[in-house]
Amino acid sequence: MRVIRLLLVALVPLAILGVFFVLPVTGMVSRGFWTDGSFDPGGVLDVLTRPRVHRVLWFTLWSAALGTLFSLALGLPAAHVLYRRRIRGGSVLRAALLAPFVLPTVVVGVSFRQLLTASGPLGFLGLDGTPAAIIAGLVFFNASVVIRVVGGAWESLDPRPAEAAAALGATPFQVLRTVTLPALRPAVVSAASVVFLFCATAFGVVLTLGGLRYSSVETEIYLLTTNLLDLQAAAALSVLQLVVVVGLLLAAARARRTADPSLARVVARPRRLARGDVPALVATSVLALLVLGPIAALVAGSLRTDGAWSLANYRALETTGQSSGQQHALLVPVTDALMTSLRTAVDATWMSLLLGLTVAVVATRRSRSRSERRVRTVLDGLFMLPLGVSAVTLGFGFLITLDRPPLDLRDSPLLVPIAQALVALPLVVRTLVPVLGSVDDRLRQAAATLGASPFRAALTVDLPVVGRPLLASAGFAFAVSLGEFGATSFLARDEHPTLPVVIFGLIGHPGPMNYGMALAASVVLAATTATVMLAVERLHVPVGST
Amino acid sequence: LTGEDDSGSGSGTAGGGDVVLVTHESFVLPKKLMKQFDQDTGYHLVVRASGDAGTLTNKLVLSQGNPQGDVAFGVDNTFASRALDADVFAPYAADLPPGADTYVLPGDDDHRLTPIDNGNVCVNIDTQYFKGKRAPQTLDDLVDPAYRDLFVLPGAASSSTGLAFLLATIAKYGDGWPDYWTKLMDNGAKLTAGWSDAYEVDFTQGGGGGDRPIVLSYDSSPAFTIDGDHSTTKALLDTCFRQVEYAGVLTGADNPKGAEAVVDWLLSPQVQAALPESMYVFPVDTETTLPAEWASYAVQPEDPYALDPADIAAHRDEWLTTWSDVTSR
Amino acid sequence: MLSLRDVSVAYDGVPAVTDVDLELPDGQVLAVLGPSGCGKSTILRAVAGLEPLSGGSVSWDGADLAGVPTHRRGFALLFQDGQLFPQLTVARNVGYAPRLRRAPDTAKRVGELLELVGLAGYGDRLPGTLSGGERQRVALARALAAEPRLLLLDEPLSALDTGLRERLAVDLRAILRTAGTTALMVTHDHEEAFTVSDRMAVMRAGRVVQEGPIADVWREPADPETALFLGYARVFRAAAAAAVLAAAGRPPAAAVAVRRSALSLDPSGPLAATVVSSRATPEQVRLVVDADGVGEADAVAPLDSHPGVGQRVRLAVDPGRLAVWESAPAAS
Amino acid sequence: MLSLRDVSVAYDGVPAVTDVDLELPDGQVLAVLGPSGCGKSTILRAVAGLEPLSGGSVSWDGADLAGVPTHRRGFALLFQDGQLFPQLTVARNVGYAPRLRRAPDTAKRVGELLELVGLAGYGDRLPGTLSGGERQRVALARALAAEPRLLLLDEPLSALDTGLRERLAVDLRAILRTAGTTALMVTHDHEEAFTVSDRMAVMRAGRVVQEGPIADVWREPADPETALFLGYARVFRAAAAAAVLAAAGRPPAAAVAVRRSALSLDPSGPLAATVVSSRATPEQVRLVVDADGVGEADAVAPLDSHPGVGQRVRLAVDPGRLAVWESAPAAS
Ligand SMILES: Nc1ncnc2c1ncn2[C@@H]1O[C@H](COP(=O)(O)OP(=O)(O)OP(=O)(O)O)[C@@H](O)[C@H]1O
Ligand SMILES: Nc1ncnc2c1ncn2[C@@H]1O[C@H](COP(=O)(O)OP(=O)(O)OP(=O)(O)O)[C@@H](O)[C@H]1O
Ligand SMILES: Cc1ncc(C[n+]2csc(CCO)c2C)c(N)n1
Ligand SMILES: [Mg+2]
Ligand SMILES: [Mg+2]
Repeated sequence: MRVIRLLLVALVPLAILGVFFVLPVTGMVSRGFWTDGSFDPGGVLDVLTRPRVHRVLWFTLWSAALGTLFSLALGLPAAHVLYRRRIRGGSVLRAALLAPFVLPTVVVGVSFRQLLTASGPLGFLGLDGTPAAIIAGLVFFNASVVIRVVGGAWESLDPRPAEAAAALGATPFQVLRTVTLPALRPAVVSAASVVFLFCATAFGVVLTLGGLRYSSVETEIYLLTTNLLDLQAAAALSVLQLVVVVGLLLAAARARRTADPSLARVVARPRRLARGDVPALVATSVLALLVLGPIAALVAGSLRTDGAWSLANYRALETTGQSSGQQHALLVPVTDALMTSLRTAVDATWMSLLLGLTVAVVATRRSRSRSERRVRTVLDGLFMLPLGVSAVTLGFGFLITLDRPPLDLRDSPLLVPIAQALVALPLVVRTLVPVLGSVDDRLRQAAATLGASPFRAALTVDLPVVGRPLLASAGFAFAVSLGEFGATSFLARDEHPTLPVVIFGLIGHPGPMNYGMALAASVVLAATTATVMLAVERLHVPVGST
Repeated sequence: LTGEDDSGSGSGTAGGGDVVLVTHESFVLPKKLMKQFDQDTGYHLVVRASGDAGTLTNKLVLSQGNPQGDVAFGVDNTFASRALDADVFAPYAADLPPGADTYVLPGDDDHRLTPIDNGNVCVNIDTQYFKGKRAPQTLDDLVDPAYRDLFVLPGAASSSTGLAFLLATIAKYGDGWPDYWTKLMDNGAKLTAGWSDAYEVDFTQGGGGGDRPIVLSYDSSPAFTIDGDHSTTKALLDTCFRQVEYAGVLTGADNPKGAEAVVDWLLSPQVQAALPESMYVFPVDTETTLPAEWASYAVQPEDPYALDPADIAAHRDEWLTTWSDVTSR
Repeated sequence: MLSLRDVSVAYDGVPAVTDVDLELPDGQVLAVLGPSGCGKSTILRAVAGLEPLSGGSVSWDGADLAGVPTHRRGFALLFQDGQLFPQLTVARNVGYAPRLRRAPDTAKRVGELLELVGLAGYGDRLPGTLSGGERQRVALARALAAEPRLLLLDEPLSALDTGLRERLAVDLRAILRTAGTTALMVTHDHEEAFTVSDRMAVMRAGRVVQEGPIADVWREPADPETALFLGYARVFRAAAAAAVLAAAGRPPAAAVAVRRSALSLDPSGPLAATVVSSRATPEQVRLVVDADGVGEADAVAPLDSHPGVGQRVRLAVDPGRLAVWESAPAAS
Repeated sequence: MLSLRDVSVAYDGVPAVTDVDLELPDGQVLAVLGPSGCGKSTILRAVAGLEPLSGGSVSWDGADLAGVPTHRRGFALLFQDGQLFPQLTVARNVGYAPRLRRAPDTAKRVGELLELVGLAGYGDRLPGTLSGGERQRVALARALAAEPRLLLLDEPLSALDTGLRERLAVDLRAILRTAGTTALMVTHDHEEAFTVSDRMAVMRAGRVVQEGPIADVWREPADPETALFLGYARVFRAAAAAAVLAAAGRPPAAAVAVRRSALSLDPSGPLAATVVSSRATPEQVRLVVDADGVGEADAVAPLDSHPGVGQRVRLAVDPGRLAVWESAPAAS
């Protein structure tokens, strides 16, 4: 009974996931299983025995694992410093650290390489084309995920259990290990699993920074699908990808499970820095360098035209170039593309928040039975899947499955925001679930005994704790949508490309100012994101009003 | 199936309604010209652009019979056979402008694809760097130890530019191409993921001030590196592979008449003239006046390398696999 | 009227409350007592609809509450650990229920209740900044503000000092009386039970072992264990019982439970004993004695007497501080 | 030896503890009592190093602890609300401190402590599945397992029923004695303070108003308010004080505090009074009387007497249950 009611609540998200994810992906994968009209799973299995596939899979796994590990190693101390300590400019830094998230990977790849190439400022490190460069790129993008997801849960963590541990003789490190990290485990695992998926499906970073010597499952699928139209092999790799992802999600669900997730939440009140924070500060500085270095290179590049400093690249963003006699061709001015991006991002954001909140609430309510708990866990994991599937598979899947009534959606203007919302959804869910899951159910019960309906109880109890994480995930969704390229570039659109698509177009072609404009547009994209994030930070959730 | 689907929507025959052009994301033409098309024909041109040429072709193949639009532009000679084999395009014999018949797709006997523009992928060099030195000229020169560690190029698997160069070497060396690549790699050629990487990071005349004076780029590229009255780069015309982009009416189009009008429009003098500055390609119409920089600095090769599209379609997979093996050793 | 019939509650299959029957007429207050972990809080949670019953039924005025969710029951529960809403101020915590039902004059009522629990002026504080006892008082005020038809109080005064506890117990009694509120109160303080409630239920290991008007339960505990729980110091049987009863001038019986203060130092008392140990408390000196014909027993002496260990003393037995079982009670 | 000198603690500038001086010799147990919100927990937190001092110093064996972080102090604090680690089992909670210092035989020690607090077999349970009293006992076991040089206990037994509380108080006393542990214990239970501690400090509004050996404090409260807090029922001054003292056979004085049980029904008593109200409790009948020359006062009567309201009675005054101030104490 309860299980059925549960599924009913999750109906809308499930339907959307079904239509916009399950259907296209199965459509695409099944094409690979049917060759010339007959079912041929053998061919798919054959692909999986190729040594190249093994090499690629192995590289994907270890590079993603290392990328995740380093993102955690730098992101966790930074989350501590940025969310638990009062530091000047903290909110600006928090916003700035999210900026990389939206930068187009090609642009970042090029910036990184300009630093790392033999004649570049960091050329002496000899990192160009090495796995170390790839990992650095992965961390550049994803440390902010760790900071946000974990920071949101850390911010309002009750300090008393830590005090209790200290009062029993635990050193700060022991407190961290035995009390704080276990309390944060759901959030840490959440962040880690999302980051792992981002890293494992990284495309531009691997190709650009790896100097073509490395390919990941994602790059293979891209090549097989868009270049060779070898659907069988692509299906094989897609299935492999799905299997790995499902395995990961199961492991993550297990690792997230704590004996008792309930934590007291307090009104956030950051403390001043103390001597014990030095290691965390060091890690934060390293991260800041890793993130701000390439960004600085990028900004510098955007300010140079013809070997001199100028704002010409930025001025050019307003034009299509046709009239001025300048040879850079754009269908629309970059400023228009920015507006398109912002509009799409607003739509994608509210969609993913609505869906994500529903999923997170459904996934975290206390289960009365084991089967109910299992259903909730599966629901929770299901919405992570879009991250683990190649955008190419999804994109072609849209094309071949959503092509006839009643689902003739190929040309729908909603397709782009919905696809982006699906990509953002896991981040929203993963940001909210650890916090919602740690709300002590007895507080809701207290509200109920005072006459509050479940909805009202949620307003009283859940909303205040989830308020800031909700803002954080809104920021995430917004950023994902602003920066999303893979699926967006794939979907048919009219004359309104988003900014990343325009940037990609600019950087892919020769032209006197194209490269500089691409850099300038990227800076605009990142700055817009950081500004929106900062505004969101300032939006103090009204606590204590319900 | 002829594609003359007169049971389709009435808008097609009436010379009104939407006509949908499916194309890749590099498609750009001045807004003015598109408005002009609408005015002249009574159709409303809707552009749906996404992905690159490969993606475009595969999308057309996968949605064969139920296409996303009426007309497609952007399938090139490296992918054309796949599209033709899958019966994506319907016959339409447009009036070709002067010079365009050179670019007609070999084997396209019932006029399914119409050539619109062309360009060549050529090795470019930094003329500043080679001032007073002997510059390379041919593919053979690139494996000369004199040019050790000087060449950077995008890979064939991840970049269409890189693929074109691979095809050039195959056209030149035939079955011996893997040997050539072995030598090329041994001579310190550097592979990058994409064109922008090679050009903007590693090339000495690119944005980043790299350290390699030989790069794989286009015949039109020298027009973008003008310093005063001369270009600082030069395309090596003996190393080129020609890419031709086609347009065609889609099988199963709702508005085949409108689609034909679009093909005609793409061949019109105005559009042909706009191609260089909009999409960095040469028009197929040899009577088009080129922009001044193009006329002076972007020299097209007389006799670029070419391969039979059917050959490419049949062997692309095998060639790329071999290429990956050779280059990753 | 609240009725529990055969109510059982289990946690993960382990029974915490078994076959509890209780009736609580309107306007009465029932104190639930029992050792730690015996199931008191569980009963309150079950009545509030927070724990599913594994058997039996809870009903109000004859209507089974099985399908009625907590927030529709109109019962307010004061949790043992308060469960204040951490992000709401004290005033908003207390005013929570009145505001939900849009009661008029919430602010005034909140002020009165805070005054009552001695926290006037604390309205704008956050729960996190309160002392333990202050938090408990806010929780009490919040439950009272709900003006429920049934008030469920789980150790409402346990964190308070004696003076405040006594005052609040009296005030609580007055409030419940005035409003005619029915209430179920868990407490471990016998005094408090006496002050606030009309009836009393004693629980042990998930079962109610005795229920009735409070004074009756006290005077006549159902069995020796209940007697011990209620503060009787020891239970004597057979010959020892007879000796104690004889000293109290009562006929012999199977068993007798004695309060600590039942035996007191009295030079003219009928019972002779040897002092085994003595310890001073605020009110009196507590002795352990070896009474002739009885064995080891407790006794009290006035604060100014200092009977030494080993000294022979005489004791009087107060018949009002004994509980007598005519037939042998089951040893459990 | 623990010394507090002029210790002050403020929360956001509002003083919670002001100028507290305390000395606690090694091996002794000091009970801290005071009304709710007077600063008891704050002192414990300050000693543990969890709250910064706004003034004064805490030192151990003469060494100022100012720069010493909590975990280096070697003190264990039992929080008022337990603060068990929710994700650790009972056994791991109790074994937390021993495991930190890699003590041998942790499992055995944990077993013993759980046995002590009556929770043998609960080792694998999670704190979330325990009753309130069970949680508190686990917290006590956890603090004891730390074997600190100073044990800080904040209301360690408040959630327990009387029987268990008494037993645990005695056990606690024994443990502290045996290990020679110095301890500071906050409690609101006077009995418990008596059982466990050697000395007692009474706080009011952030200050220690009296400190000394426990019986002394009880017998001679520093001022009337302290007396009232310590359970004296009323304070009489001037003529009323003289009347009471006369009935007790003592010389007149400025003020006298009387326990409730100081006046008891006694047909041959020296004081005449009219019964104003009477109420039965488990142990005795409590009266409020209007005593001639004294005014309203409390008295007790045996359970079997039933003096009616308005009845004239005679009362005896027990001089051992009075506290006398020769000079007029400051009215505060
Ligand atoms: N974090 C805090 N912020 C502000 N004020 C506080 C804070 N903690 C306690 N107080 C205030 O300080 C005073 C002393 O609190 P403390 O907890 O020491 O009292 P206590 O004597 O332990 O009381 P109780 O017996 O009720 O636990 C109280 O008035 C309380 O409201
Ligand atoms: N959530 C739970 N899961 C499993 N067992 C539980 C749970 N809550 C309580 N119990 C067990 O059920 C029994 C009764 O618990 P309950 O809280 O009702 O006791 P209580 O009488 O209120 O005790 P206390 O006076 O200590 O608060 C205890 O043995 C306890 O360990
Ligand atoms: C390695 C790596 N590359 C890019 C991004 C940026 N990014 C932001 S949202 C999103 C999901 C789909 O677009 C991605 C990939 C990242 N986080 N990690
Ligand atoms: Mg309880
Ligand atoms: Mg306290």
